[in-house]
Amino acid sequence: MIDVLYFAWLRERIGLPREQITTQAATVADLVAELRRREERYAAAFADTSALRVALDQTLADFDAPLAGVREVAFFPPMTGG
Amino acid sequence: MIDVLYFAWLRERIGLPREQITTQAATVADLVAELRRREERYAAAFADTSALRVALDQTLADFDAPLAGVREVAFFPPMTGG
Amino acid sequence: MRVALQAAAFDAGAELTRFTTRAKGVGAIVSFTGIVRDEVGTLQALEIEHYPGMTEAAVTAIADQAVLRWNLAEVLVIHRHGRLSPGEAIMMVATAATHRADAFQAAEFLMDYLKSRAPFWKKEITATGSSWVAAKTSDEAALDRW
Amino acid sequence: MRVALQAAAFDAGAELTRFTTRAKGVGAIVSFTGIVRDEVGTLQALEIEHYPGMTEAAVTAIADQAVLRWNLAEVLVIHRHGRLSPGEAIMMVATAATHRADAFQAAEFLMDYLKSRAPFWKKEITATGSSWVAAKTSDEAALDRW
Repeated sequence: MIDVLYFAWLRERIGLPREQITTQAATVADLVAELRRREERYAAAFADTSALRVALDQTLADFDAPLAGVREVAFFPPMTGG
Repeated sequence: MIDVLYFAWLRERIGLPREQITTQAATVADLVAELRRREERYAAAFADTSALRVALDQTLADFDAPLAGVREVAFFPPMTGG
Repeated sequence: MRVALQAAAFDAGAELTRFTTRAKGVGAIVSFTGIVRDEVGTLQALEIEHYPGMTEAAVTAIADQAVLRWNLAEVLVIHRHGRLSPGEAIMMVATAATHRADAFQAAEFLMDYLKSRAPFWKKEITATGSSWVAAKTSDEAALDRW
Repeated sequence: MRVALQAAAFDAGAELTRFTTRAKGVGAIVSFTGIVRDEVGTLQALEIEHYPGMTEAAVTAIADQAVLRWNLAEVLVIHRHGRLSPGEAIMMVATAATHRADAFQAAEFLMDYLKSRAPFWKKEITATGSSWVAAKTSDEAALDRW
């Protein structure tokens, strides 16, 4: 069981800020592929992952990073702080 | 007749902040040569003009600048503001 | 070091005074204040979303890096989230060092990293709708200089 | 633009507040404060000599140049002269712009030029004597980047 969080327009497009997912996905990319297959709103939100960022347990990571031991995955667009 | 001003250690070495000088010097360098000949304290103060700066009528200038029309000449060490 | 993530407004001048008092013995203090700007005259508010938990860790890590890379006596980062009006301060950084080059460079480094590596997202609210601010490629490119 | 050459002390935080109020509509404000630093623990005072008349013209010319080169909405330069104690603010610059790069670069430009092109001279007073601060070659070299 993994917590999956969405922020900014990704949160709005998917329609929820977080959910718990039971997955066998080995990497972030595998998880994204799984989400895309779920429903059209996920497929649309994750259509272009080059426009997205991911954090594993609150640390920025790459889409090919392994999910073993990870408890929280967050997806979001590039940050616009400052 | 020209006003000649001295600042910082140059003022202290020469022993006065300003004086009026009647001179035929054509350039700043000529004026410096004239001052050096005056007295030992001037010769010492102006020994190394590469360590000095000059302003003509309150604008930074070079030592080969002409003095024609100039009313105020100021000599000082490199600035240390800020 | 002081890192503050808050919904509440702050007064950059008062913060600079407090920071200066804390940074004893330094010669140079640089501050940066980012302000909500109404570019086209239609902005009603800026909504800043963040990632509670990660935000504080990410901002602190960025400030730690600045302290490691430059000779800093003190660092301050304040960043707001929630709803802001045009003219309000969004965020502020301040750096204190013996020499001005360290203070300036560290402040610019902090800004560049806060822009693109701290989990904040801005949404502009106008009378006719709202839209997420897109990240600028120039902001991403700014990281290359460090 | 505000250029102030004064013997009186000033409060950098209060000045930043006033500056921010004046700089309406900008997105980025950078401030720099220079403080009298007691490097070896023996400094009693710093005496700053200046060239009345030329000082104001030179500082204003430097500020004018900054406004010409960068997209600035407001500029502030305060520089003190006379006798200062360790810990007191010597001078301050502030810049306000739409974008942070302009505000940062203009502030660094102002500092580099004020250091080496404005007619101020610093003398350090200790219990055992006094000595004029020598100009640093690094300060002169800093002008090359502009």
